[in-house]
Formats: sequence, structure tokens, C-alpha cells
Amino acid sequence: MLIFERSHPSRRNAAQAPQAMAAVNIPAALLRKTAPLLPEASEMDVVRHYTNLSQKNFSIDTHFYPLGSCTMKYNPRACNTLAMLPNFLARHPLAPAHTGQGVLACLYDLQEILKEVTGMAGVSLMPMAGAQGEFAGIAMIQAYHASRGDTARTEIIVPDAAHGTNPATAVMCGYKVREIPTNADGDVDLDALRAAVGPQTAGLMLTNPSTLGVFETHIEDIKHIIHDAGGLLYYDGANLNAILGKVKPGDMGFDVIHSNLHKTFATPHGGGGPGAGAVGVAARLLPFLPLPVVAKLPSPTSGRGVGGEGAVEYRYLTEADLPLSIGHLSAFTGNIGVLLRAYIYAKMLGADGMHRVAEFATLNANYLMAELQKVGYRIAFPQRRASHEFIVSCKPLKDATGISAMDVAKRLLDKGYHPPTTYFPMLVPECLLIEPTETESKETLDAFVAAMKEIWDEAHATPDLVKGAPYSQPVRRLDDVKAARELDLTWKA
Amino acid sequence: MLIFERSHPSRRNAAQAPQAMAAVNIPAALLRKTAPLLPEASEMDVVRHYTNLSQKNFSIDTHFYPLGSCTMKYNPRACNTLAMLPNFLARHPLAPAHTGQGVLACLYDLQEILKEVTGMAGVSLMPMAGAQGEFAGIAMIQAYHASRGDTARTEIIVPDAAHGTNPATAVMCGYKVREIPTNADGDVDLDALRAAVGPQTAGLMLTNPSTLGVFETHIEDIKHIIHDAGGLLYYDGANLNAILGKVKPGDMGFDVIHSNLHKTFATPHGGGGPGAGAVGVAARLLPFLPLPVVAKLPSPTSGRGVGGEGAVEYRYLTEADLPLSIGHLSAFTGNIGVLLRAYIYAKMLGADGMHRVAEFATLNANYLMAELQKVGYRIAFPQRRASHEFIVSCKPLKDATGISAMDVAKRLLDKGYHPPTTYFPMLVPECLLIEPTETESKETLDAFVAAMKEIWDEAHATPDLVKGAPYSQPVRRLDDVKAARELDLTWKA
Amino acid sequence: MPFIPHTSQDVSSMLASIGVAEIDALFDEIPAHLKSGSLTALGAGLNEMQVARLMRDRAAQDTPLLNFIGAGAYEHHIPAAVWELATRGEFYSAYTPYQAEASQGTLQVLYEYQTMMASLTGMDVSNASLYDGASGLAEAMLMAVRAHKTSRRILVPATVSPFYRSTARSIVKLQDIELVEIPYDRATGTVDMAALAQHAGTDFAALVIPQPNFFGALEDVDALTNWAHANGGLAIALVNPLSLALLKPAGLWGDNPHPNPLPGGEGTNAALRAPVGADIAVGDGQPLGAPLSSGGSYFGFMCCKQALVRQMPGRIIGRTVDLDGKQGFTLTLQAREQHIRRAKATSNICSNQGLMVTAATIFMSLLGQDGLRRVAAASHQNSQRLAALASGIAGVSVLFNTPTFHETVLQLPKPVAEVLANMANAGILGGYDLSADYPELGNALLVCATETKTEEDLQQFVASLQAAIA
Amino acid sequence: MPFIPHTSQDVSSMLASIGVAEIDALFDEIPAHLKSGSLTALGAGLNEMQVARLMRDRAAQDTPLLNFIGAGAYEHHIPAAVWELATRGEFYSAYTPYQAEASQGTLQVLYEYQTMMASLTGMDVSNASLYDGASGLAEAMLMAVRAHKTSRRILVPATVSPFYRSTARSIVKLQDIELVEIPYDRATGTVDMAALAQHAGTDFAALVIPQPNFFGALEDVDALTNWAHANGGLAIALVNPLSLALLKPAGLWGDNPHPNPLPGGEGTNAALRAPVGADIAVGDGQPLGAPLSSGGSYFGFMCCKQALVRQMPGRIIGRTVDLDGKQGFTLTLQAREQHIRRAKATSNICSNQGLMVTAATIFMSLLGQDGLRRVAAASHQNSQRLAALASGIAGVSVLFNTPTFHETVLQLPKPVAEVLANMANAGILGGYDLSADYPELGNALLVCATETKTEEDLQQFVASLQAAIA
Ligand SMILES: Cc1ncc(COP(=O)(O)O)c(C=O)c1O
Ligand SMILES: Cc1ncc(COP(=O)(O)O)c(C=O)c1O
Repeated sequence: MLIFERSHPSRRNAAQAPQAMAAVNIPAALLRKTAPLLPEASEMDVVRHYTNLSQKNFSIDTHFYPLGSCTMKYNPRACNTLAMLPNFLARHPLAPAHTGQGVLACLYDLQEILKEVTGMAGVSLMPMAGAQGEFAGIAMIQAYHASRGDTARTEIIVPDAAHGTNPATAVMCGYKVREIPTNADGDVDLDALRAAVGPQTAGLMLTNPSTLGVFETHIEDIKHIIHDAGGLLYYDGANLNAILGKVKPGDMGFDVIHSNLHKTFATPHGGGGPGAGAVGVAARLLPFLPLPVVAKLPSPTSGRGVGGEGAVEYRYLTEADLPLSIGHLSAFTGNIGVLLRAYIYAKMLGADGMHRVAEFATLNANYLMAELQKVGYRIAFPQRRASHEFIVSCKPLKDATGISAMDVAKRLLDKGYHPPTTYFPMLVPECLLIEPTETESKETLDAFVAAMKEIWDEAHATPDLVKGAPYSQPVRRLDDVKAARELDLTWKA
Repeated sequence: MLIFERSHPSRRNAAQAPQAMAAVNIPAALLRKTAPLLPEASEMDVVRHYTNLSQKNFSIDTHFYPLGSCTMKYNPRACNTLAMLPNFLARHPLAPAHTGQGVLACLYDLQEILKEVTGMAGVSLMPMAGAQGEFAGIAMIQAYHASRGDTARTEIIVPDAAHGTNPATAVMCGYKVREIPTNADGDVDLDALRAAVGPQTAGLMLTNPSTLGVFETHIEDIKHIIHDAGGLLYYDGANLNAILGKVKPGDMGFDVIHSNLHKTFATPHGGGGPGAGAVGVAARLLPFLPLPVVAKLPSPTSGRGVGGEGAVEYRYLTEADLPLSIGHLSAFTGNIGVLLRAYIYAKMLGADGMHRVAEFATLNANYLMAELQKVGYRIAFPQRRASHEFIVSCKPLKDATGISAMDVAKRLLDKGYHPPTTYFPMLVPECLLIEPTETESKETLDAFVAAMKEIWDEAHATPDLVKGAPYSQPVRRLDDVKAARELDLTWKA
Repeated sequence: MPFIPHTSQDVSSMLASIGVAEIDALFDEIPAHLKSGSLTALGAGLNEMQVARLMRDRAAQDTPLLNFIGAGAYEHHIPAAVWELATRGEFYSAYTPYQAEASQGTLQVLYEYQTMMASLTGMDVSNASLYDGASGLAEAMLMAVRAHKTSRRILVPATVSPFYRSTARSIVKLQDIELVEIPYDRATGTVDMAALAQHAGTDFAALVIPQPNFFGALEDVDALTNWAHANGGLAIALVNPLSLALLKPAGLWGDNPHPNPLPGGEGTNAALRAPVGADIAVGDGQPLGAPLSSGGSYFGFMCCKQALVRQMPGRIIGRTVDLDGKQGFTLTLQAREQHIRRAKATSNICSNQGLMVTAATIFMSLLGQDGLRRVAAASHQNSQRLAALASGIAGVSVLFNTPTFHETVLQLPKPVAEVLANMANAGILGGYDLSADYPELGNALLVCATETKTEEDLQQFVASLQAAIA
Repeated sequence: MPFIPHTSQDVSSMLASIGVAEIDALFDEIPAHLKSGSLTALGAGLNEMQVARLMRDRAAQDTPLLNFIGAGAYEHHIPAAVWELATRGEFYSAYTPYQAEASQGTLQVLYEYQTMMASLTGMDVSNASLYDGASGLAEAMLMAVRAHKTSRRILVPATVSPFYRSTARSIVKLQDIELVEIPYDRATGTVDMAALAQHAGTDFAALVIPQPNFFGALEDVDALTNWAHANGGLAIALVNPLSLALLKPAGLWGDNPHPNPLPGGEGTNAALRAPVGADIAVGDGQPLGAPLSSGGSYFGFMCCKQALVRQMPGRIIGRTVDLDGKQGFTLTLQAREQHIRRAKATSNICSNQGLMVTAATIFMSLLGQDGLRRVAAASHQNSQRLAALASGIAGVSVLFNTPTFHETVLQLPKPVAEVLANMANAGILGGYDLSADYPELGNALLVCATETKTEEDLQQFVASLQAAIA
């Protein structure tokens, strides 16, 4: 039932609005004549409706959720509680800096933390998701070349295994995309790369570990090829979880990186966002960072800022400070609430915790890979170490039983597991991209393997059972074709 | 699965305790040698476990919950959010009054509100539930007689329809209980009452509207009979919802009342508590109120209390102020968090809202009674108005089909409704005590009637289906006899 | 209308169905002259925005200071997940789990809670909560009297919290139960064994044994339990649940077999009759996840030996099976309770402190056995360090020469009230002034430093104490 | 280890299963010399108690003042239920609803949201959110350019928020899109129609029409929409969603039939091509339940005519049926998106602002059509009253003689920065200083009073303004 179907004309939820309708001093021509279609329901009915709807979701808080490339790790509840302290929520974005020394100090500290873990020279926290981080990064590459008068660089190179946001971003930044194939080991095809570079090369976007779940072994060769051609190196750090505390993109020679704080830094996905795609840059890109960036300065006035001797004041750097900046990417200051959550998480991990993230994420992935291989599933790159994730190809299973990756995925729902990512990356047929993350226990992984074994057996014994799955959810498989053909995007009264 | 079964020895949830184990300077003989059985689970597993468990509950926020005598009305979420403001949560009960002027002002105001709606001369908020409110009330009656040297009064009169807490309370206060029968109209049998009173009568405990869901019509006769015998009148105000804003127990001549704020004032039941059973008293019982009571006094010191001209200060009255008080009923100050929620609710209702509560609670009950009667259900007192609740007797249904009140209740679960109270009050065979409350809409009541109609039809057509219910819950009917015979009250590793 | 969904159309059709013309007709059984007038003292209703503003203003009038008061309510870190989960609507807005099939969530939580509390206290069973520790102590006294059968006297050491003693007295005195005060030893701050010995051979139902006691001092619980049992009384342990992460559980106190056969009825059998231990353990669960909140809501816990389970007040949850043999949970032993047994019930308690218990269960699960131990040890260490630092101030000394848990008594050179007022002006709640309850101790201050206090906090305490007595 | 559950025994048996001796062996494909040393700049990890203390201290350094700033972020009452529900784990910790069957909760919320937004704006369809209003405006410009096909010029009035203009420029300039500024009339504070008329006949893809505009003033949206359409461009409405409870929805602006056939492909049919209205409506959803939070998270919304739906960026949810014919919800039109269409996608957006949209949907449900109207009207009335009171101060006047929604511009007799600093010292955030963005206006202050302000607050503003300019 939709909330509109719980609505009743002239019902009023009186607690949430002023009792009286105030006088409106606006010419009639500018006013609306018919009321918008918003439900008229009691507060209790609304609470009941959305409480019940929430129960129709799988989530980290309720289920194992090994969705590859998405890093569905535990979102500590303290991050939420503390980021929602009343003073943090109440402050207006245009309030003077002295009324926000607390939140600014957190942002500044987070910038420093990200500099340290990525090995970059500077960080801006402003991009509001990974894709906007990519935009900021490629825009900085563009600005860099432009600032040098190097205007012939019109291409961005993207491996074919890349996440869809990479080519889409390059195009949004006005570039042509040149795609490079992947070799049998899951690495970039170096010969193809060498053949592709030239004076038209603005840069390369590389995801490492790649979306195939492997660490790019020729990373240094790639760096040399691109840099020698005058291009810059963009690091898609959505998969930073695999290397956090182990290796720094800055040390690999990358010029710019974005990191998905809503993955590696455990901020919630919220059913689709908000995220935060902080960008880090090497020294030569510092002047181009998106605005604002938080600076820590000696306190100009006593009694403001963080007092005492050597008092400091935090404030935003603006166009005046960074005239070459690529500019603002949001009206104000990005997703501050997400950044606070990431900061709290980072403070709880500390140096030791950061080192452990990649270790245990990788341990879990390799263990799960080994165990699923024992069940009989085909591993896409068995000769390689898994990073934080790995790929199972259901191609052999499908050939033998007719059961596809999608069938396996849907059947997992009945076993109480959110499925892995399906049919991405597109390079591997019938693929399941599986990312357990470090916060899951061995018991959970073992139970998941047992479920996958059950499905393996069902696929051979009772394939129709699997094809009909799921049976346990609020709905069975949905007709996506109808959804796209007979568009029904809004409810009509 | 129990949380203990998710535990793994030596697993540590490191975020929630100091990293290092501090030195303990306590003689070995006083120390424990084996660890207690507490789970060793990851924070995520704990969050997941209790999130999933919570989904195994019916609640107001998820279901219609017409549990008679329990007043399951909407618990406004604002009451929770605002009562949990950090400053309210942080304050120590023994902190000086000047650090708590905010919370004390709320408590004082709540006392005044309750005085107004009950018509009593004074209120103490301290009792921690209805039953403790009853204790306080009867203890005050005892103290009153004792203060007059009237020590022969050893009996409390209780109608047989009374809630079990009434006789139990009288006994806890050292009284003998004398039970009075109910007449065919659901009122107290006045002749029996006249015969029962005497110099041994300390008082009468009356629930009005009674647990039969009717307003005691002879209320004034009862008052005279008891008062003339030298007894005092106790009003069990758990059902205040039925008369809020309509009639005041003080105006009816009652000497003492308790009110369940977790019913009438919409504070949550929390799966069993905490509640608050504020007591109000007529003037002659004022000296005996339980401690502490909040007083509003002219501010003794400037700069403290609520400043400005005519500044006031709130503080607790203690034994020194009320030497005849029955004393403390808790170590500190009762269930303050519940009281804050009740206060917020009362402020949102205001005078108008208070008047409406009983009106709409009564409207809903009478409507539901009329509709269920149309379906065929036997109403226990069809000649009477329902108050906030009413009784259906499934005796005729059972005689005709074998379907009991319990069967109907369990089948309601499959239809998505929490059942009414079953088998209480004990006077009416196969009874369902139904209390819809004022916060439910007509649509919800109509849907409930439709479900009751379905069950009526099923009872006649497929009685075994009804007897086997529920089918939709995490468990089917439980073996209560085994539970009591083979006690299993704790999990063993 | 706030929270009332009826439209005027709804009202008319409902009235028509009932067969009356107006809502007021539904109240025609109430004598007209009793009907209320307007509730003049109540103002107009506020909308949520207005009430939010009011409450934020009120909250701002409560000034949180750096807190060193304990005395029965303790400031501990509460994991954020505790209240984020406990206030989920499904827990928050459910009733007592009368309909077991639709309440397995709450029921399983309570069963887990019972397991944890029984294990922490070392007892066989636990109920599902009482109101608070002090009223819980009263219930334990009533239970002991029921179990003992012949005596209505309870021995209560003066080292039991004065708040608990006065609350228990308010409650039990109406049943003619006598509380006999046992003095304490002025050197140790613990029960005066010699004074206690004078009660040997007298008729008493139980001895209350606080651990730690109100001074934070650790009693010789083995000796006290043995003494109670040797003299024919029950031992009621009054314990801080957090301290039990470190301290000997009440179920193992003493070593004398119980002398007089305990009552208990059907369920009793020899194997269940442990030869040692307190018979009942009670206390306040506040340290397990309840915020200080000016005094509540907290919750009382009660555990006992198996043989006494039918004497216990309050709800009890049992594990059983359903029609299909599947495990499930349900309220059990309801025949003890007021809604069945009425005047003969073990207590009048009905609603308890369910949500606080849900929070405590989540709290204990998040801490785990190791975490709870570390919190307890850190609290202990902090208060030891505080005592050491404070006694470095000229004129300040530690009053009792006894091991303590996380609270201790300081002797000051000046009236405590004055010192505390000065410290409060410096932003510090310096402790609880013992001079009203224990005038014989002179200028005695009860101070507490839990794991929440940093070294800097302790130094700040000491500096402000020093300034306040200067 | 915080949040990592592995025991050492787990680790050994997992390593054995993998067939390596130690965890570090799993990283043997990483060139050894690239391995990180220790992360020296990060301190040791804090436990939750420590980080809670840190964050509470930090929060205490943020000083909330009585706020009269708007300028694109508005203080409104947010019902408590909004965030109590939105932060439930099932919403909070779920991913984008790729697996529809296991995400019906989130999907239905989004479908309800799309319905509400389409209705509020008067458009046919809505997406499921963009990052924020400013970047959303950039997406609308890109979409208009795609739809228009021949022009890469967008006309942007100077009455559009300078924050939005600069953000949009950062984003669209890389695709060689030109933003042409249209000046405003100094008397009305709205688009200078004469200046706009000079662009008639020139090549442009769209005109942006802000309602209310940055000065809070109401534009003649009918005339502007007609002008855009008459001159062959699309009309992009930039709207405050709360204002739409009162104001004419963008879908009904203007009255000229659309002159040049809109692109759209398969889905387009004559019936769907409304003869009037803006083509795209965007804005920031912050007024619908997002706290101010120093600037985020907010969310961008975007609605459009049916004919343009395949040009829309972002997620879109559709209603369909399952195998059994039962209604269900799913992501649809994914072929527009980067994960399918890659370089040819309508945008690079992937994650959006889902949780903020969940909150907004609950917010709008709680308010309802009537509640939203009352909030909008009260905000309007408060700002009118504020303007009236303020212009009673000698030297202060209302700058533009135009109807406003809930914001207005005051002319001050002194430099605004100085006045604001004085007011801040008195605890008041007096508004947004326009002098940097609009130096031609002199000492101009943009002030906003929403429904959250009481008469007393307004009086306090006026008193402090008076004092600050004295
Ligand atoms: C490898 C990779 N890059 C980029 C992104 C885009 O991140 P966002 O969704 O935050 O825009 C993702 C997210 O799925 C990703 O997995
Ligand atoms: C009529 C009546 N009296 C007393 C009580 C006892 O209230 P409490 O459960 O708060 O102790 C109840 C609660 O069920 C009741 O319905």
C-alpha cells in the first residue's frame, strides 16, 4: 500500500505545522490553484507506514551484504549519533567561521588523515560522491594542462574493466575516452596502453585494485608510460579498502585520487547515498583543488577559535586564496554530515586500525574465494590473489544446469543473504563480484559458503526451484521490461 | 539463535572498552575466578542480532494494537527525541538543584497539569508504574488513618472486576481485601457494598471506567457509602483516557488517584515498562505525598534558577518539608525520562487536546462495538455505552463452533492485528477486552472489523484453520505448560 | 487535532453507525453535574516545533558539570548502538509480551537478559526486572520474609545506601517488617562484625549484604553470608552489577551449607540447593546502559537460587517449544503474579522497566565479558588514582583503610557543603556530602571516578578541591 | 580490534584454508618497495568513549546563534519522526536498491518521493535525486543542451544564487557551455525583461528561471517561461520546494504552446506534451527535512516533462509487477546510466542522496499538503513582518518593491559586515551580506525569517539591528 492510499482528504496532522493559516501577501497569478498530491495521514499512520516499509529492506544491520565494489562494511552507530549532536545540525553554512570552529576542526583533521593514508599532498573533501570526486580529479587534470597552455590533450584513457563512472566522467569533463583492454590475468594490456598514449593523452583513470578484484601488477610500468607521454594519473580509490594502510597511491606515483568515504570510511550508503568522494592530489595539482578547503591558521582574534596560547582558527579557503581552483561543486560545502561520520570512524581506527582494514578485508576475500572454489564454483582469476573482492563466474554452472548468475543471486535472498554484485564487471560472463569486507566473521562466511553449496546442489538437483527464486521476499522476480516499456514513475490518484 | 550462540571465545569488541586492562588492587578472595556468561560478539553482530530481533515484535509503530486496559495509543516520536536531549541525560540525580532548573521546571509544570486534569489538590510524580501509584495511594490512606489514631481500619474494599494490582496492592500495604460483586449492568452491587462497610473499612479502590469498559453510574452513591463509613476513596486512574477532559476524579469526590502516564499520556510501554504512576490527592492527604515533590519558590540567589525579575527556583521537597510523607519509593526520583515524555505530550495537547482525548477514544470504542455487534459478536454489556473500551464475549461463538476467544486472538495475528486483551476481566467468559484508542483512524477500525468478520466466517466454515493459528509468526502457539513445568529460564553454554 | 486522525466526515458516519447524534451523547451515563468545565490552567496546545523550542530551552537550563558523584548512580560510557536500537519502534512501542507469538523479539531479549544477570550474579535464575534497586531491595526483603516464614525482622547494615534504606522502609513497614540497623566499623567503613555477632541466635529473616557498600568499600561477603546462614537467616546480596565483572559473584559468597531447609515447593530438589552463596541478589541496573537522567529511568534486577523462584516477584520468561517443536519464548510462572493470583500474588508489580532491560542486554552484549571487566577495572583504577591524588592535598585524607571498588570517602578539613559549592562554581561536581546521613564522620565526602574520567579530569578535580579548601 | 571480529584461531584456520602462512603473504603481488610504512600522522585509535568526548567537545565549540540567514539553506522545523525513522538501520545501512526484491522498502519510498515531487513541481516525472540544488542546476543545463541539440548557451539571470551560478559554471564549462548573465531590474530585484528581450532571436538552449529568486523576490515566471519558449529555448525552473506549497507549480508556468518540437524519442506522444510549463524543474530539497548542518547533506531534486525523461540524469524508480502479477518497484530506464551506457550516459552520477530523500518523503508525509502550506505561509508572514519591523528603524529600508516568499533584502545605513559582526556578538546571525556578490546594491542585507521564528525573536532581531547600526 502506498502512503497516498492511507491518505484521506481533510485529515490533518496538526502537530507538525502552525495551527493557523497565515495571511499570504502574494498576487494571485503567482499562486497555485490546486493542492499538490501529498498524503493527508495521521502522524501514527506515517510512522507505521515507513517503519513497516523499512522492514522490507536488506541492509548491513540485518543481513550479510557481500556486494562487490560497494564495501558494505559495518557502519558504526556512534558515527551517526555523534555526527547528529544538536550543535552540528543547527549551524547555517553561511554562519561566520568563529561559530563553527568545532566542525571545521573535524574537517581539517579529516583532510590531514586522508593526506596521510593516500600519500597525497593535499585534499579537498567537497565532492559529494565517488563520481563527483572523479569529476573533480579529471577537471583538475584539465586545469593543469590548460594552465600550462597544453591544450592538445583531448583524451582520457580508461581500461575496459573500469567502473562506468570513469568513462562517463571523462566525457562530462569534455574528454574523449579511449578504452584499453585487459589481459588474461586481469591486468591492463601494456602493449595496448603503449600504443594508445600520445600528445593527445590528458591522463589515465585506473582503478586499483581493479574491479576484477586484483592488484594491478604493472602499476609502475603504467605510471611511466603515462607520465612519459605527458599525461597525468588518476586513481579511482573506490576500492581503497583493499590497500588501506598497505600501500599509498601517492607512493605509486599517482597525481590525483578520489576515495569513497561511504565505502572505505564506513559511512552509510543510506539506500543510495549521500556519499563523499574526497579528492587528494600531488603537489603539482594543489592550486586546482575544488573549493572550499579548510585551513588552520593562527588565530587573528583572541577569544575566538580554539583559545589559549598558540591559538588557531579554522576557516575555509576561497577563490581569493586559490584563484586557480576548479571551483565549487556544490552550493555550500558538500556532504558535511557524511564527512563527520568518516572522521569519527577514522579516529576510532587510528593508525593501527587503518593498517588492519586491508589485511582483514583481504583475508576474508581470499578465504571466501578458496572455500567457494572448493564447493565447485569457477573463480575468474584463480591464479591471482584476491584483493578485497573476487569474481565467481557462473558460466560453467549455467552450461551444466541452466542456472545463471542471476538465479544464484535470487536464490541467495531465500537463504537470508544479499547477493553479490551481478553482471559487473561486464568482461567476465555470468559473474558474481563478491566483497565480504573485514567486519564479517568467519562464522558468517562459513554460513554463506554453506548456502552457496546448497544452491550448487539445488542447481543440479532441482534447477526449477532455483529459477523461480526468490520465494521469501515481499515480491518475486519483477518484470523489468514492463517497467521500462510502460513507464509508471508516479502514482496517480 | 541466541546472542550467546553468536559468541566466540576471545573475540573482543574493542571499540566499547578501554584498550588496556587496568591494575586491580583488590584482595584475591574478593574477586571472581570465572568469567560471567556474556557474549563475545562483534559490534556488527550485536547490532544485527537485536535489529533482527526487534522485527519479531508487534508494536504500535507497526500494527494496530487494541489491547484493552492498556491504552496503546501513538507514542509521539518527538517525546522521545526531546526527552533524550544530551543535557537531560547527563545530569546526576544528586547534582545540586541549580544545575537542573530545566528538568525541575518540566516536572513542576507536569504536576500542575495533572492537578488540573484530575481535579486533585496535589500531585507526586514519583511512583514508577501504576501498581506503585496504587501502593502510594493506599499507603497514604493508611498514613491518614494512622495520623488520626484511627487504627481499627484493616480492610480495603475492592470490586471483583478490579485489576489484579488492586487487591495485590492492598495486601502489600498490610490490609485485608474484601471483594464486592458486580451487577448485571457492570456496576458495583450497591447492596453488597453497603453490607461490607464498617469501622474496619480503610477505603475502597475503584477503577472508573471499570475494567468492564463502563462508567460506574452510581459513583456518587458509592462515594457517600464509603465516606460515611469513614473510609477513603481510591481511584484507579489507569483508564483515565476514557474521561480525560470530561470529568475529574476530584470532582467525583475521590481522595486519591493514580494515573498511568504510560497509558493516558502516551509514553511508550517499552515492551513492559518503564511507566509512571503519578498520584494525585485531595487536600487532606497532601501531607502524606510520596517524596520528592517539586516546589517552585522565589529564587534565593540571583543568577541561579530562572533569572530575571520575580525569579523563581525549583527544588525538591524532602522529609524536612513533608515530615508526614509516606517517604521515598525509589532511590532517587522515579522514572524522570518517562515523566519528561508525558510532559511533552501534555504540552502538545494543551487544554483543547485534553478535551478531545476522551471524546475520540470513546467514539472509536463505541463505533467498533457497534460494528462488531453487526458482524455477530456478542457484546458483554450491549445496554451500556462503551467507555474507551468494551468487551466481546466469544462464549456464544465457542458454543456454536468450538472457537474460543484465544483462537480468535491467535487468528488475528495472521491478519496483521495484535489481539485484544484475552480472558480479562475474569467475570466475563471467553472475553476479549478491546480498546482502540483515539489515535486510530476509521479506516483502520473498518479493516479490523473486516478481519473479525473473516474470522467469524472461518470459525463457522473451517474451524480447524482457526484453531491452528497463528501461521504467520516466527513461532506457532507455544507450550505454556511445558514452560512452567520444565523451567528453562537461562541459557546454558 | 494532534494525533487524532478523524475527519468530520468520519465522525458523522461513525456516529450514524452507533446511532447517536453527537459525540457528547456517548457520555450520557456520566452525571451531568460532574462534567468538567474547561481545563483553564492548561494553555493552548503547542505544535511540535513550539514544544521542541520549549524543551531545548529547558535543556539549556540544565548545566552539565564534570561529575564525580556516584552514590548509587554512575556515569559510564554507553555505546551509541544501545539507545539507537532500544528506541526502535518495535521495542519502544510494544506492550508487555502477553501474546508470545507476536512478541518473540522482546521475549528473547528478556531471556538473554535473565541469562546474563544470573551469570553475573552467580545465581540460578533472574526475573525480568523490578522498578529500581531500592524498591527491589524492598521486594527482596518481602521475598525473604515469605521464604523464611517465621521472622519479620531484617538486618540492614548502616553501610547500605541511606536512599535504599529509606525506600525499603517506606515499602516494607506497612507489612510490619522491622529493619534492624547494624553499625559499621569506623576504621574500615564496613559492617562491624562484633556488633553483628550480638544478633546471633535472634530471630531474623535475612541479612542484607551490600557489595560494594555505600562508601565504595568492599565487605567481607564470605563471612557475612556464612554468618547469616549459620544463624538461620537468608543472605540478600545488594550488588553493583558492573562490579561483578571483577568481584566474586553473590552466588558463591560464603562456604557454609545452608542450615535451615529452604522453602520452595515443587521445583525444589537437592541438586539445585547450592551449598554456598547468597539466596537473593538485587541491585540497580543503571550502570548497564542507563544514562544518569537526573535519577531515572533505571531498573532493579533480582536473581535468586532456583529453590526460591516461585517466591520471586515480577515477570519471568521461559524457553519452551511451539506446536511444531520449534524453540520459542513465553512469560512463565504467571501464577505468582497479581493478574492471576490477585491478593495472594508475590507482589503487586505489573509494568516493570522493560525498555531499560532491553538497553542493558544490548549494553552487555556490546561490552562482552572482557569489555565489562575492563570498564570495571578502569573505574576502579581511576578512583584509586583520584584518592591518591586528593590525599596529597594538605588536610585531605582517605577515610577508610579498606579495598574499594570505584568509590571512596575523603575526609576534608572544611564543611563539605561549602567545598562542594566552590567546586561547582569551578564547573565540578565534587562528590556526595555524607555529613547529613553520617554526621559521625565529620567532613566526609564520597567521591567516584569511573572509566569516563581522564588523567586531566582527575587533575582538574584535585586542583579545584585544593582551591575550594584553600 | 575495532569492528574486526577475527580471533587468532579464526585467522590461522582461514590462512590454512587459503594455503598461506601469514596475512602479509596475501599482499605479495604488490611491489615490496611500495608498501606503506606506519601511518605516523595518525594517532592511536580512540575507543567510542574517547571519540564521543572528542566530538562533544567539538560540538560545544560550535555556537548556535539565533539565525536569520537563508540564502539557499533554510531553518525549518523537522518533525522528530523524520530522522528517528530515516536512521533506522534498514534504511541507513542499505545500498542502492540494485536487488529489487530485497529493497522494496527503499524503492517504494523513492517511488512515493517521485510522486510527491512531480506533483509539487507540477511536472510529469521526477528522478530519485541529485547531489544538491547547485550541481542539479548544472545537470539541468547539460540536459537542456542535450535536448535542445543545437545550442550550448544558457541564459542565467543574475537573480539566480551566486553560489549556484558558480557551481554550475565549474561543472558545465568543461563541456564548452556558455552561461550568459541576464541583469536584473534595480527597482524590483527581478529579471530585467528589457535586457532579456535583447537575447530574442539569439541561439540559446535554455533560460533559467528562479522562483523565488536569490533576493527572495518573486519573478514573473509566466512571462519568462513564455519568453523562453517563444524564443526557442527550454525553460529551466529553479525552485524552492517548500514555496511550491503556495506558488504556481513550474509545470503550469506560462501559457504558450511549446514552439519547437521537443526531442524525446519513443516515449513522446502528443498527449504528454503539455502546452505550458517549464520543461525541467530543479532545486535543493534541503527545506524538506534536512538540517542546516553547516551546508550538507542536502539533496538536489529534478523533475521534467515526460518527453524529456530519457534525457534525465540519475536513478529513476518504476512500478511494475512480479511473476505473480503483484505490484512491485524497481530501478528503471537504467540504459541512461553510467553503469550501462558508460561514456554515453546522461551523467556520471552513481550514488545520489538517497537517505536525504527518504527523510524528505517522510517529512512531506508528516506535513501533508495542508501542513506544508501552513509552514510556507507562516514563513512568508514572518519575513514580511520582519521587513516591516526592520524598516521602522531609521536608515533601514526594504530594497525591492516586489512580492517575496520568505526572504527579503534590507538596505542598511552602514557597511553590512560591521553590522553583522555586532549582531553576532549579541547572539544573532543577522542575514547574508550581499555586498560582495552585488556591490552595486550598496549596504544590502538578505534576511530570512522562517516559521521557526516567534514574535519575540523578530523583536530581538530588530533590537539588535538597531543597536548594531547605532
Ligand atoms: C570503482 C568505483 N568507482 C566509482 C564509483 C562511484 O562512486 P559513487 O557511487 O560514490 O559515485 C564506484 C561506486 O560504485 C565504484 O565502485
Ligand atoms: C486498571 C489498571 N490498574 C492498574 C494497572 C497497573 O499499572 P502498571 O502496569 O503500570 O503497574 C493497570 C495496567 O495494566 C490497569 O489496567
